[in-house]
Amino acid sequence: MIMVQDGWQVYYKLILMERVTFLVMPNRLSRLTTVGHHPASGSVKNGINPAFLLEKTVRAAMSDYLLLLLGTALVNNVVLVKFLGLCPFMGVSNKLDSALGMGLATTFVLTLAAVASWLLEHLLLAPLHIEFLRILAFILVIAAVVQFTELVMRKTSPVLYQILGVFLPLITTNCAVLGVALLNVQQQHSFIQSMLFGFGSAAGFTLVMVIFAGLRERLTLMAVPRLFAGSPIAFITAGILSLAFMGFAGLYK
Amino acid sequence: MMNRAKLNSSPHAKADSAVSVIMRQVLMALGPATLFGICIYGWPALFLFIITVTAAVMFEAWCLRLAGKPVKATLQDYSAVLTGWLIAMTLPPYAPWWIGVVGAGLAIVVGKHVYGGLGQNLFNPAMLARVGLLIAFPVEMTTWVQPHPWFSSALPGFVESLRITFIGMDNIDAVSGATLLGHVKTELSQNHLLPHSLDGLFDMANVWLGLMRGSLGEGCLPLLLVSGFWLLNKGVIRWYTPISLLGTVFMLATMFNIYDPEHYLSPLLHLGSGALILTSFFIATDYVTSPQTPFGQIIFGCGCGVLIFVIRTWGSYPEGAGFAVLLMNSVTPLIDHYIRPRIYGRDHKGKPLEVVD
Amino acid sequence: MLSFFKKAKPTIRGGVHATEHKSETSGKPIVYSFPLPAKLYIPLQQHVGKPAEPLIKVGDHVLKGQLLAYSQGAISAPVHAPTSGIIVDVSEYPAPHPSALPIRTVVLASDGQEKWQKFSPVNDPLTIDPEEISLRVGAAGIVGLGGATFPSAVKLSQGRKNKVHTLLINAGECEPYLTCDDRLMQERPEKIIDGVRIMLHGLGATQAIIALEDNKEQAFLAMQTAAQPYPNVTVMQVPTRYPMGWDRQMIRYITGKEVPAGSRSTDMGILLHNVGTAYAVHKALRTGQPLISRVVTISGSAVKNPMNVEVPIGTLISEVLDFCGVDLEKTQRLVMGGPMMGEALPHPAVPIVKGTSGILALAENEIKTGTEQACIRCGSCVSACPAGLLPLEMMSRIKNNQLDAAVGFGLKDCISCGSCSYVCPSNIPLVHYFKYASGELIARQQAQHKTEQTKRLMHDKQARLERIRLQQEEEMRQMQMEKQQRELAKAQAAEAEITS
Amino acid sequence: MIVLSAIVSLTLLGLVLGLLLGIAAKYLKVESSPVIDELEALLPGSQCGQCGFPGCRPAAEALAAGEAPATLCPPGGSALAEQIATLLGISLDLSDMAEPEALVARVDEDNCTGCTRCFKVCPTDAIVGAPKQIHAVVADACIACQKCIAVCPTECLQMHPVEVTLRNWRWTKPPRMRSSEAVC
Repeated sequence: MIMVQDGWQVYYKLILMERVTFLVMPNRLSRLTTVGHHPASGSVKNGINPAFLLEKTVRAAMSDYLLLLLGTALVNNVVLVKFLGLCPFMGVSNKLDSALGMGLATTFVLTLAAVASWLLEHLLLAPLHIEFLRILAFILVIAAVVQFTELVMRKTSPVLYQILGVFLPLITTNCAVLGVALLNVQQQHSFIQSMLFGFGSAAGFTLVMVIFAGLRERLTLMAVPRLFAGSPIAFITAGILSLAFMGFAGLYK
Repeated sequence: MMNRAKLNSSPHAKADSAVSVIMRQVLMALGPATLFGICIYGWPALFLFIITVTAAVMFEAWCLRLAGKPVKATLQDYSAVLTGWLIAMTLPPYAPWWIGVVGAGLAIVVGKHVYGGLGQNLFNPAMLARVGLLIAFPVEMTTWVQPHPWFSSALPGFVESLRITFIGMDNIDAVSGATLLGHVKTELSQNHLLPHSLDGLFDMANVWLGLMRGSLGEGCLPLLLVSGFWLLNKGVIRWYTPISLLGTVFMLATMFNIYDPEHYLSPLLHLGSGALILTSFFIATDYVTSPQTPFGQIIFGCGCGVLIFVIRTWGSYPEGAGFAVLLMNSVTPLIDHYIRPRIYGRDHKGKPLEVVD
Repeated sequence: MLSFFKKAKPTIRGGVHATEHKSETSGKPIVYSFPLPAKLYIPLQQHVGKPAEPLIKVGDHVLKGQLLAYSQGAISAPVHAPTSGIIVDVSEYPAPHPSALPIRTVVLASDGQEKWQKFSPVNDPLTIDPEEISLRVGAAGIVGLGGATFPSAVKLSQGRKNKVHTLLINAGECEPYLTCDDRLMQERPEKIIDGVRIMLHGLGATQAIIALEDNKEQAFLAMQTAAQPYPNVTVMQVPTRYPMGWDRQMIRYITGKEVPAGSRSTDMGILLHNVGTAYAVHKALRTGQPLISRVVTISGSAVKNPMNVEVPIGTLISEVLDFCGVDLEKTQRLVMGGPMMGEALPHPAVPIVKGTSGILALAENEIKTGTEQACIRCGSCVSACPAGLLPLEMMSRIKNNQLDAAVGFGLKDCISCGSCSYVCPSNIPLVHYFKYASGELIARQQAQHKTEQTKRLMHDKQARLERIRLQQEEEMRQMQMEKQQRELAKAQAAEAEITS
Repeated sequence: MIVLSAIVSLTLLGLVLGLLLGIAAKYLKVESSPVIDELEALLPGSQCGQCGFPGCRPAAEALAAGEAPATLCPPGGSALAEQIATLLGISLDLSDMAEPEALVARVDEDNCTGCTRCFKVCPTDAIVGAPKQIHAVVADACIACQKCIAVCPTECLQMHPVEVTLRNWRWTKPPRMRSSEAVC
């Protein structure tokens, strides 16, 4: 009796683990499912320790995740390497505070949008075979998330809301957001990978926004020739920054 | 006689310090290592050096003229000479003449005068030029030749040197090779493990004396170190950046070398190669593009160190010091924004201290 | 006794080693033979606080030491006649100030008699009521003679109220050129020590520390000998590093503790006084003489015979310069005070006041006005700032009209000591920027205040108009009602007439 | 079938998201923009109308809506413009903003008829006097709105620059570095 109970518990654990693993890493699924785990087969005694397996999977996944996160944030930086999201990058980087606010708002939107679009893709679009509506559906979700962010920000930080102005609703059309959602599908990321990819991209976006805002704040104090003052020098600086980020090339993928 | 119309604020005294004096001191400190580099690489190095410095000065004069600033007076601050000099120090000594000119143009025009001239630039002009050249002309910028001691016959003659600098080398593959770091990178990518892949090619003494392939000025480390410490002693630079930079690279290299000596270079070779000493004492200490406060400078140095190590070890550019410096230049405003000295009578956050009796 | 201080680790932050130029005057005795000027111009405000209110009229004859104007308000100081003579005028004359704008001044034509007023000095100031000491110091018109010119009596009373335990006598004299305190200490150490002891008694403090920079060896020895008999008076040396004489720097060095921003040193139980003030206190309490003269350092390379000279308050600077011989052609800048924090004067026809520690006629090779160049962010100013500020960051923000940002970098903690400008290799007038910004901030504050006042006034006016309108309406209504009533009554009367 | 499922699913998606947003909007409702209040507090409040708006509140509303430049208020000067720019997070070009010269109204006592018109219009009661008596201006309360100048029948009221004294003297800004001067 006790044996049987243990066996069932192990079975459930494995089922649970399978789900988790699917969420975590679809390509590792096959390795696990090949292990026989019928309660009656007594596979637990045959040396297959679920805890060990789980730990190993998670550990491998973790280092993958860390690399994914860093790689997305720095090496394949969404702004300076992929050249996505340039509109807010140039538009809201005048002041450090607003750049940080924009970065955080975009982080929120991007991560949420990446997650929501993954769910949408795998729970709605793929089962119904209507992937051709992907862009439409994604934009719908992104717009809703942005609207929500806007409502929250208006309530919590009216000054930031005022400062960000039109750039806040424009997150909807920030190509980084849609780009990341689409890249997630294209690169067949798992749920967690999608989330991390979204978050990493957003972190990279925020990092670059903040760095660039710092540079531009200093530029306002410099005696830039009139010919280059304002946007021209900002573009030149962005170019040099992109040049510097090329130093990360080859670190990941 | 007193000028009654003009209001002069205190102080009515002044220390004997001037921008040009500081710049001249740095130039003097660079002298020995440059001479050494020219000696071991021969005439082409001298030509390239002269061309680069002259081009830098010409570009500076042209930009000053365009900006309507006094040309002669401003040139006398020696900043353009210094920039050109530093670019020349980081170039492959047998690079063609136009590399020097393009580099000087990049540094002086794009790196400096577009921003408004001396003191206004966000990025180190010399490093900007170097990184720009490296990306635009990878072949010319990675053609390294073997140095030969003191006027030996192995060095090209005067006419031959003119050909090298102004027309180009014919037998590039025959004389050129990789730098230490480039070599390590290639060998590792072919799964040749470290201690063996270095055998007979790079020994420690040669690395430290600068008798190995490299850029013009990264040469003799003892000379660079002595000059660096002379600058420290003169108070021209402060120790925070160079020491933290070198310390970080040394520590990271030691850790990884102990962990896996077959894949990670020894710390002493790390310190001795890739113009690390030159970078830490002469480039990362650039006033304009590095932080103001001691703690900020330590962060800057550590950041440079980490980035240099990461880019060297895992990235595609083994000579990645320029990228590291540019990247840290870009975060300098942030460091200056967040790291500030503690104000008298206040804590680090700017709140007044508690009264202690 | 010194255990409180011994624990602390002395620290110096920032500062500069300025070229001293002290040897020109430090070896020469103070000159007392300055001829009495024919006219003295005595400004009614020579101190921080409210100006003094004159007691005399034009034409009055006054005696030397007689009260000319009494202090009004809590923070103020009286002004006395530096010599005997006749009041010629009480009106506006140029002030010893960079603007040389007019200030209310008493003009005294001396009669050459030097006839003193009678005083009633106390027999033993060390036994009288401490309150009496404050009163007498106040009545003698003594202010901080280091240049701050804060009324000393107010400081003494506040110190007593705050139960100060230590009296710190600032004899740092860290400004280059100035040696008047140095000479005073060399020549009259006993009198200074006596003044210190009187102040100690007046404060009720337990100990006095006299701190002087270690470049004044002679003065140190003289003071130490004079202080020998009194265990509660210590003379100590501090390193020579400008601005050591900044009170807070000195407190940090001696105690290892910092005075919190927005607090006073008295909150920590320490009161600072200048060494010259101690001498003036001695004079006021022992002889009853008010503060009517002071020792001034006249130096600078345009001065032929640099010296320390005792002059009556109100003497025109031009006369003192004539006395020492000055080459006006060579004089590039005329400075009142030290070269680091003193003010440049547009012309020498202004009087010497209580806070004048020195008059410097500086030549071009001393002020070294170089052409201003762009900031190369070398950070010299950051290392030199004793207050831990970022002068270059503040400057670049002020330059670009971002005053609030400059305040964020600590503009309000700037003491205008001049160390940053002194070391700047690009000749940027950093202190000028900070002075401009501080003045602008005060102006803005006043404008803000005025805006609020305007709003209140407008509100009041509108309320008043509204009240008047209501009142008028009320009156109209009443008038109408009365009219109606009258008509009603009339109608009723008519009706009654008809009916009757 | 696919078309149907596409239509239905997207419609449902839209409806659900709309509903969620509607609920969120209800919970996160904002009454009025506090920015306008903050702006109004910054403005002088003298309702002088020199900005072209009928008063300070409408000016604040226009500022918040981005319809007016931060430099709109002449009495506030560059200091106010800077504060507004900081609050709104916009960059500021002060070069076209003339620093207002500090002015104060003064009564020419020879010509004053004591008509009382000026002190009726003075918004801050800065003019004192009684009918048929010479009026005087309290300099501290005068805000230089110049309303009194317009109504004075004898032109005895005039604006004068505020006198510079030791009390209000200030250091001027160091002149811009003109390196072109340095040609030797």
